[in-house]
Parts: sequence; structure tokens; C-alpha cells
Amino acid sequence: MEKQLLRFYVNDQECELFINPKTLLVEALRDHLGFVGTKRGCDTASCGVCTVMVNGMAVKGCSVLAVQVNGMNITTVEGLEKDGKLDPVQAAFLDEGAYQCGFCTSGMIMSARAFLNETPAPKDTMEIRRGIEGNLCRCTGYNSIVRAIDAVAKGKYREGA
Amino acid sequence: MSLKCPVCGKLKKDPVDCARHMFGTGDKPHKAWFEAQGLSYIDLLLSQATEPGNKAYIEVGELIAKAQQG
Amino acid sequence: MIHDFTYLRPGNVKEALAMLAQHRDDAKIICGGQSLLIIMRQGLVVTEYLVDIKGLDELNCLIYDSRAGLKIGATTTHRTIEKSLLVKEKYPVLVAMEEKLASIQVRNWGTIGGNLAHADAAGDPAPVLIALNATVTIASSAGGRSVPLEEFYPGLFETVLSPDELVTEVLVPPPPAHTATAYQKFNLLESDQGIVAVAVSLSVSDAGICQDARIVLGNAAPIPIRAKNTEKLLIGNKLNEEIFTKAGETAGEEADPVADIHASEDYRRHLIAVLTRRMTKEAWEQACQV
Amino acid sequence: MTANKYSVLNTRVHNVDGYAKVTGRATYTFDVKLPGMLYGKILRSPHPHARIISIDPTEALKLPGVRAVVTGKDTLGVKQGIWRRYPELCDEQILTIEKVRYIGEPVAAVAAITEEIAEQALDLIDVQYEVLPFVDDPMEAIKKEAPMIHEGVERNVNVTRHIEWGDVEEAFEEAEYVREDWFKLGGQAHMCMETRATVASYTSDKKLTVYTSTQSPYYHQALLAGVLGLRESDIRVIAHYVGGGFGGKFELDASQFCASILSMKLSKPVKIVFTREEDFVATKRRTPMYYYVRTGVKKDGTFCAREARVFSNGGAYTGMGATALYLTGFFHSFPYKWKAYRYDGYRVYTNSLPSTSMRGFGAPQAMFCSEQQIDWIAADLGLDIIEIRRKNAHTSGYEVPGQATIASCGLTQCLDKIEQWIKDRGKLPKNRVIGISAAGFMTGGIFNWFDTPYSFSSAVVTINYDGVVELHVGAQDIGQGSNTTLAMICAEALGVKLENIKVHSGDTDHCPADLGAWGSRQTLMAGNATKMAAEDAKKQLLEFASAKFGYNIVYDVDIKDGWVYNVARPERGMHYVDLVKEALRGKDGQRIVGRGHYTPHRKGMISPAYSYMVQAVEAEIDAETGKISLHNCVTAHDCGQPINTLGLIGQLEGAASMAAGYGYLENMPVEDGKVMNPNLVDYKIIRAPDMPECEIIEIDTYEPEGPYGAKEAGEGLTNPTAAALGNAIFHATGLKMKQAPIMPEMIVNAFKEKKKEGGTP
Repeated sequence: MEKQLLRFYVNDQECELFINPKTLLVEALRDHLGFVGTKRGCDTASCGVCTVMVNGMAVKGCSVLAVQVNGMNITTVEGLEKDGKLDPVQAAFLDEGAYQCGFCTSGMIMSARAFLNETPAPKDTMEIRRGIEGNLCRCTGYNSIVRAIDAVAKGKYREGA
Repeated sequence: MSLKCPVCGKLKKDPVDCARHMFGTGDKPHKAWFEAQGLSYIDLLLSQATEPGNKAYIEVGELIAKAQQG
Repeated sequence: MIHDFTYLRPGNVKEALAMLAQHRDDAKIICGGQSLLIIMRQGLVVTEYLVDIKGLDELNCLIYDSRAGLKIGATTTHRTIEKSLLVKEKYPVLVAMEEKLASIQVRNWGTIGGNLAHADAAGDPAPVLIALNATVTIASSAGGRSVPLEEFYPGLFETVLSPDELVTEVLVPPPPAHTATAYQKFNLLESDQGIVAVAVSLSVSDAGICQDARIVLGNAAPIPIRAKNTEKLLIGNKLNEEIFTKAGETAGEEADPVADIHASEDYRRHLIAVLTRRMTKEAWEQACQV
Repeated sequence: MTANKYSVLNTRVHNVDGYAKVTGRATYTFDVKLPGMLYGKILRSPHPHARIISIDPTEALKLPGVRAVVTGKDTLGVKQGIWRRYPELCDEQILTIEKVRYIGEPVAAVAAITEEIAEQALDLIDVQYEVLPFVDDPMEAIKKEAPMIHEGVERNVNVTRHIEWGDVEEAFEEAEYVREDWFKLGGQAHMCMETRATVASYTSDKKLTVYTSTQSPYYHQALLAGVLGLRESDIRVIAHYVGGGFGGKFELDASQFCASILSMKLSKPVKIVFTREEDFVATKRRTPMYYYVRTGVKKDGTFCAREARVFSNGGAYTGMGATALYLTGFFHSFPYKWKAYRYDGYRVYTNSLPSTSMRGFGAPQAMFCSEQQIDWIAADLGLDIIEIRRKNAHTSGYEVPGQATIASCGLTQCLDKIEQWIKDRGKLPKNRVIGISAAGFMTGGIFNWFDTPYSFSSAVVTINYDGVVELHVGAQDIGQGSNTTLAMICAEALGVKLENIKVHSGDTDHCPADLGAWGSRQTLMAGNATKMAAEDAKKQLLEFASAKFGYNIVYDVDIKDGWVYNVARPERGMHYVDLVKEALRGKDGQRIVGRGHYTPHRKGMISPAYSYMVQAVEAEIDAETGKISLHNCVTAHDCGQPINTLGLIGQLEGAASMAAGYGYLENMPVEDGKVMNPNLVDYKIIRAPDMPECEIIEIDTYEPEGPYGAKEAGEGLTNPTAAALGNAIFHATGLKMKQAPIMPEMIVNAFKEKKKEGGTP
């Protein structure tokens, strides 16, 4: 095993790590860089609580080697709030009570954000549901989450709305 | 015919009720009463549980009633 | 717990092939790693070298040519296929299949080459691509070859790849006229792996006769299998409800499923019969329209 | 719905911990990292039943980075359990010494400088077992020839529970129709998103700090004190954020015990986090049961008598299973009036993972049997499914003989609303059908098997100079939103805005004892304690206000929305904050402190109050494949006065998702004592696309025992869904599904059976 130099951007901040190549992206973020908002909940890429955005795409941080994102832009839940202002998805989650224990919330919000970036106007709530199918939530039954994403899609949180 | 639990003295409305109480309590003194009568608490309990009807309760109830009449 | 390995990142295909040639059995290839990392974590795969081809952009492509058909580079992600207007127009079944493959996160990072090389009998793309008569292009430092996907899997979790070989692309021939392909998996949850899956591709002659049929059963045997008896039943006939039912029954008989906690062998046969009937009908009705 | 008479209650608010959760700032035990922290891993039994001959850690200790290996012999060997009043039911040594009784039972634990080294060390511990015959089914385990799992426990019968009222035999004789059925109910995993996790930090001054994912910090403080030989108050349990509980996190678990033992040995912090697989195979689960039900009714649908027998698969240890055994029998009578009722429950030890409490606490199993059988009876007698329920429904003031008094009950209104919803739904799309189920549930348990000397719930309200209120509660927020609910109650009672309330919970050093979050107890019990504390503080403030205002003493003074005023002349008054400032001066600078507590008295055997609900599930059944999909799940629900509007909806929708899972997805097959699907690929949790819309119809009632009339919501609704789904299948196909979860293969097989019998499917 030879350690690898990894340089990437996390929430617009340049980071450099010299790490064992088997380190998973979620481990690099949590254990090496302290972004513990991203969680882990399984070993089978099933639960989605480790979801982060890599170059704007939602991926599961437990299924990507950290060295594979060399040079890329990572966004974690900590990077969504800008200038003390919540991202519309975060605001909508608050307003709709779209979280309970909160353990899935970071990953869920990242999936929701990535989904809305790609699909600003989902055709129906089923499309929203498919957008978050990779994220398990044991508390809410998803419906409040769907309502929150729907509210953002419908423009409730648009600047000046 | 009301009668008393031979172990703790609790008043019960009839022999079957009294037997149910004894099985249901099932603590050491109540279990010991069964053994003292030469009965197996657990065998009777499970025959009551797994066989239709109320056979074990009736059997034990009769025994208690007889003892108290005598 | 993933065992330690030495990480190799080739800059191009040639370098990748050289690394494989050098390390042979001591090396494994990672692309999206959506399946590989899970089994590495379980300790089922231990490797000295891990060759990462995820970044090989020369294999990240979707090209359609009306004569050659569709070329999908091995590092093309599922999501790219799913979102491709080209694919949607020419092979709508591929898009439909991709939309229900695992989750968006997995489709964003996972690649078609990685999926096919993982050789999971419950994988979605293989049955559909076999029904579409796809071939895989394989490269090694010694040269290259092309293998029909149907012959790519000798056994459970096995491929015909030798240690120095790499899947570089999947070639899907242009769809013949009056042909339609339908795919469905049976699962308890929307995007779950299929308990069984059936892909049916039918071609109809101008006279309204079934000219060609390719029926592929997924998770119905250790590898995706063609239901050849069922195909024979269809070819040369004008299809109707009776034949659809018979096709289902035949497919159920020629499947070779095993029981697991999700379904007994009998139930799997039953599901294959139902899905084959339904997909044959669907493909037939579509093929008659195009 | 009537206009809201409250300022804070029943309004839409952001949960008090919402900001932390949506920004990723909420730190769970999983995220705790202390300086010098070591990582622990647990070696588990591969055998369902075996005697431990020897454990040799020599090779493991040689591995660089390994700091310690502990086995049962390094512990006090205390057999512990949560039923502390009953020593014979305290049967579990978390690091077992002599025998292992299920696959996954802890036998040793390692601490090392990394998690990876700790895991490698496990393979180096040499354990010699003498493998014993095992039994993993309760009906086998009660047989004479079955192996004995616990010494002296004959036929493996762990606990029996009996409930009876009325003359059952006589009532059956009166019945004009009797039907009996056997059912089989599966287990279910709690599957909290945060697996069991603990960071234990022991220091040589004999103090132990334990960060852990718990539903009850107080229980864990007390249970750890018992097994570690420490004073309760020298153990500080901290649980600021907990990633779900659902009934699975209030018994002592191996992460808590082993991390503590290792930390005591090393005087270093030790962290143990269960893998998802460990969380599946080596925690506890919803209790699997065999259920026999015999019911007698009049031809007009009047319920006469019911007799039920249950054999529950207890697994290797008692846990909370004894309570589940009692509650399933009690709730099997719900929510109907039976002239006579008899329940005999037998909990049987087996060599499989232990079973315990899980959201619904025995009632989902009971309702699956009861509510389906009622539909079958209605069909046989040609009766309407709503009418037969309405005829026998609990009503306010009803007494469940010898068990409970129902003070408030909106069941009839629930039935009316669901009847109306079904009518309004009109003709259903193809292959769709509606099934219904009624249910009721408790609002906190009265039982004190834990033998706590403290009040069941306590709260302290402290008012600072600037009017900000520090609310200290022992209640535990595990995501159900208790901190928000209690803050709302506090704000309402004090007459101030929610923003003025800071809630402190999840820390035994700073919060009063409370039994914690289980059995739907917090809104009512901690709510009453909070209300009492707030009212105590308010009374002190109003004493100053009255003195200051100098009004005629016949006038009432009150606080609402931060305004302190004469009730007869609301415009006369002063701001709350100004009053607080003056009051503090009057108290020689002391802050105002209010105290509150709650323990139920004279409220029967079970609970102070009961919620009621009726649910309609609209399902699509593919008769050929057996595939089920859910399209609507509508609930008419009586939880008394709603407190936290959004939280209530979230709890009900969440309950429906878990209950639907129990109905048709979440299977836990055990073969040779081994859980066959211990991962999230093979264990199916409902996902967003599969989740139906859940309309909630609130029924207004007032519960005299609850704070502001509130009672349970969120646990009870795990009870009806599986039964409603079973009923939907029955009405669609005529099939009687007697096994939960209802898997598609069962439907297909049931059709085949029926065909064989010559019936028309």
C-alpha cells in the first residue's frame, strides 16, 4: 500500500490529504476533514445517509474511493448554507417538518438539492419520490419530505417570492 | 362457589378462576403448591395452552375445591 | 473492512492495459465501484493492485451510427444512458431499464462497463442488452476481441475476461425494422433488484408474422439465459393471447432458478411465466405498431 | 375543525432542533470523537447454542494497536434486565460467561487504536465452544425433548400472562356464530438509521461519562450502575441527538456495556458503533407470535366472547418481551366491548435473537389477527364492516373490566369519517380495493417493573433575567419531537412565545430523571410535568404582578403572548420581560424556578389514556404475481388535543410507513437460528416511491388526564395498517391472509390452495 495525495474541493475550500487509497469518500470527509454532517448507515450502499454532491451529482460517499474524486468539487450539507442563509431546500425541510431523528436528513437534503438542480420542475410528486429513492428514512414516511421538495420546485422559496 | 387461593389466600369467584389465578401468578410459592400435590406445573400449563378446552384449569380447580371442602 | 491495495490510475486505455498485463491476477479493475466496493468491504475481494479506469474519458461516450448501431463506452454512467435523448429515441427500453436501476446516486457514479463485468445474475442491463443482441468489445495489450454479451458469462459471477483484459465498449446493433423490446423485473420495491426479470425482443414481418424473437431471463439461472424454446414457439407465428400464455409457461419451464429467502424456485418459475407472457404481449403490440 | 384557542399549541412551528438537523450540525453519538479515543469491536457467537469452554485472547493482544480484550470474566457477571422488580427475569449477561444462546451474542470485546485493528483482532481471539442442540421456534421449544436454554426454566417458558373478564364459557354459549383461526406473525427490525453507538469515558476518579444512542438516559444510567458496580450519580449519560429508537434503544445494549467495561479497564474513551449487520442480528426485534383467536358473536354482530392464546418467540432473553406479551393480550380486546374475554400468553425462550418492544408494543400483532377476523365474521354473517365495528366500539367512560377506564374516546367519529371517505372515494380504479382496520393505543405505561424510586416524569422551569426560559426535562427526544412538544406546552402554560424556551434534555447530570421515550408516554407524562413546572413558575410571577398592579383581589391576572394583564381589562398590564426583571429583584436576585412531576395514580393496570384510530388502506393487488402496492392510507385519528401540528402529521405518516413495512415487506426469516437477511439489500424498508399518500382526519376529543387534553399519537398508528392491508386483500380476492408480513408468494400460493379446494378465486 502506498499512500496517495488527494487534492479536491469541499464546499469551495481546497483540501489536500495524503491517505490510504482504500479510504472512502465519506471517511475522508468525516474522519479526516471533520465534515460529520454526512452520516453512514449501512455497508451495502443502500441507505443514502452518506449522500454528497460530486461535481453537482448526488453520489453515495460510501461507494466512492476518495482518490476517485481527485480534483473534483464536493458539496456536503455544511456547504449549502450561504452567507448565513439556508438553502431553499433546508428552509423547506424546516417549514414542512421534513425530518424527525435527523440522521437521514443531511443525505436526504443533498439528494433533494441535486435532484432539483437537475429537475427544477418535476412533472409530478412521483418524479420527486423517484428522485429520493436512494435515501432511506425510517421516521417520516417520506411524505413531508416530498412536500418540502415540491414547495421548492413550485417556487415558494424563490428570491422575492 | 367462591374460594380462596390455597397459597396466597386471594378470593376467587369459582374453582376455574382460582386455578387460572394460580397458573397466572406462577411464582415460586404457587409453583411449589402444584409440586406438593404431585403435579407438574409446567406440564399442566402447557397442556392448557396447547390443547383445546379448559382441561387443566378444571382439573386443578376441582382439586382446590375438594381440598377446601374437606 | 477493505484490505489494503496499491492504487493505480492509468492516464489512458493503453496504460491501463499495460498495468493489467503486468499484474494480471494480482490486479482488479475499479470503475464506478458501486458493487465492487461493497464486496471488497465484505472481504470477498482482496487485491494487491486496484486499477482505476473511472477517469478514462476516452471510454466515456455514446455514439450512434445507423449502420453500426449504438456504441456505449465502458465508463459511461447509467445516468448518462438514462438521460440520453439519442438512446431514448433509438432504444427506449434501455432508458426504461436504467430508470429503475438502483438509485440516482448509484446511476450517477456506476458505469455500464462495471455493471456488466460484475456479472450479477440479478443485474438489469445484461438481459436487456442480450435481448438487443449487444456485443462487448474487449481489449488487452495483446489486441482485442468482440464477444456477444450472451456468451460473456460462463457462470455465476464469472466472465470470459482474462486477467489482462478490459471491457472497453458495448455495441448495440441498430434496431431492425418492426422490432420492439420490452423489459420488466419483479420486485417488492420500485427500484429494487429483480427477484426475476424478463426481456423480450420481437421483430414482426410485413405480413404480421413474428420473424425473430430474443427472450432473456434475468435471475432465473446463475447467468442471464435465452429462453430458446420459448423463442421457437413464437417465430413464424402470428401471436395471440393463447401463444402469449404458452410462451409464459414454456419460459417458466426452461428457466433454472434457485430458491432464496425472497422467493422459492416454484414461485420464481411462476413469475417468469407471468412476466414472459406480459412482456411478449407488450413487445408484440409495440412491434406491430412501429 | 374548531378555531384554535391556544397561542402556541396546535400551530405549525419549526422543531426546536430543526435548524441543527437541516444544517448537519446536530451531532449524534456516531459523531462523537474524544481525545485519545480508542475503538471497540465485539466478538460474537457463531452458534445458536453452545457452552463456552475457553476464550484465549493471547494472539489478539499481540497485534500492534490492540489495547485490551475483555470477556465476561472481566465483568461482575451481573445478570441484568429491565424488569428489575423481578430478579428471575433479569437473565442477560451482556458478555456471557458460560453459554451463548443466540447467534450474535457477545462473548468478548476488543479496544484498539483504530476500528480496523479492533476488527482484525477479533479473528485472533480463540474461543472454544461445546456446541449444544438448539431450538429456534417456540412451538418446538415447549416440547419435552427440547433443549433447555436457561437453567431451571422448564419447557423454556419464560413468562406467562393472563387476562380475563366475564364468564367466557357462558358468553360463547350465548354466541350464535363462532369462528377460530391461527395466525403467525413475523419479527421486525427497528432499523434505526443510527445503529447502536456508544462512547464511554471512564476516569480514575471513578466517574463514567457515556455518550449513547438511547431512548432513556435515566434507564441507562441506572442499568449501567447495576452492572458496573458504580453509583448511579457517578455515571453521566449524554444523548443530545439520537438517530431513531422505535422501542429498541432503552434496554442495555452491548455497545454501552462493552465500551464502558473497556473504558474502565483502560481509563480511556472507547467508542463502539454497531455495523448495520450487527444491528440486525445482535440487538432485539419485534416479537414474532403464534396467535390463536376464537370469537363468538350474535348474528346481528354483537360481540359476545373472545378467547386468545399466544405463543411468542422470546428469543434468548427476556428484555421488554414480557411487557409486549401482556400488551398484545390487552390490545387484542381493543377497541371493542367484549362481554367476556380471555387471554393466555406464553413467552417462550428460543435460540434466536431476543424479541422486545417495538413501536406498537405487541398491538400490531394483535390487530392483524383481530381486525381481519372481524371482517371475515362480517362477511360470513353478511354484515357491514363499519357497522359491526360501530356496534361494539369503545366509547368515552367505558371500563375495560378490571383493566382500564376510557376517559376519552373518539372511535365512533373515526368510523363515521372513514365511512364517509370511502363513500367519497367512489368507484376505484382497476385492481384497487380498500381495507380498513380500527385500533387504539395507550398513552404511557403505568407499570413500574423498572422499580424506579423517581417520579415517572419531572421537569424544571427556570426563568432568566431576560425572560428566556430554561426547560430541563428528562424526557428524551429521539426524533419524535418531544423537545418541541414540551417547549410548546411550556410556552403555552407560561404565556410566552416559543422562541423564549430553551429545552435541555439528554443529559443525566443536568436533567431530572424521567423514564424516557417509550410506550407513548412523553406528551402526557413529561407534558404534565412540564405544564406543572411552567404553572408553578407562572404562579410565582403572577404573585409579583398582583402585588405590583394592586388590583382588587377579585380580579384574575394572567399572561398570554408575553403580556401580563388583568383578565377583565386585558389592555391593563405590562410586558412579561419587564415583570420578570422586577420579580427577580424581589427575589433577592434568584431566578424563578418552577418544578413539575407526574406519576400516574389510580388509572387502572395499563395507561392513563387511550388514543383511537380507524385507517383505510387503498391497495392494488396483482392477483397473478401477488404484488401489492399501496395508493392511499387514510386515517381518522383521535389523539385528544393536538399539540405540535407538524410533528403530529409526521409521526402518523412515519408510523404508517413502518406499519406498511410490517404488513407486506419487512420479513425476518431465521434459519437454524440465523437471521437470513441482515442487511438493507435483503431486508426491505419502504422507500419514497412505494409510500402512499397519507391523509389524516383529526377527531377532536379532550382527554382529562392529558396536558391540555392531549394523548398518544404516532405509536398507535403502527397497529392498524397490516390488518387493513390484509382486509383489502380479503375483499379483493376472498383470501384470508393469516401470516404477516403478507408476501406476494403467499398470495399466489393461497390462490393455488383455493383452486385446489375447488373455490373460485
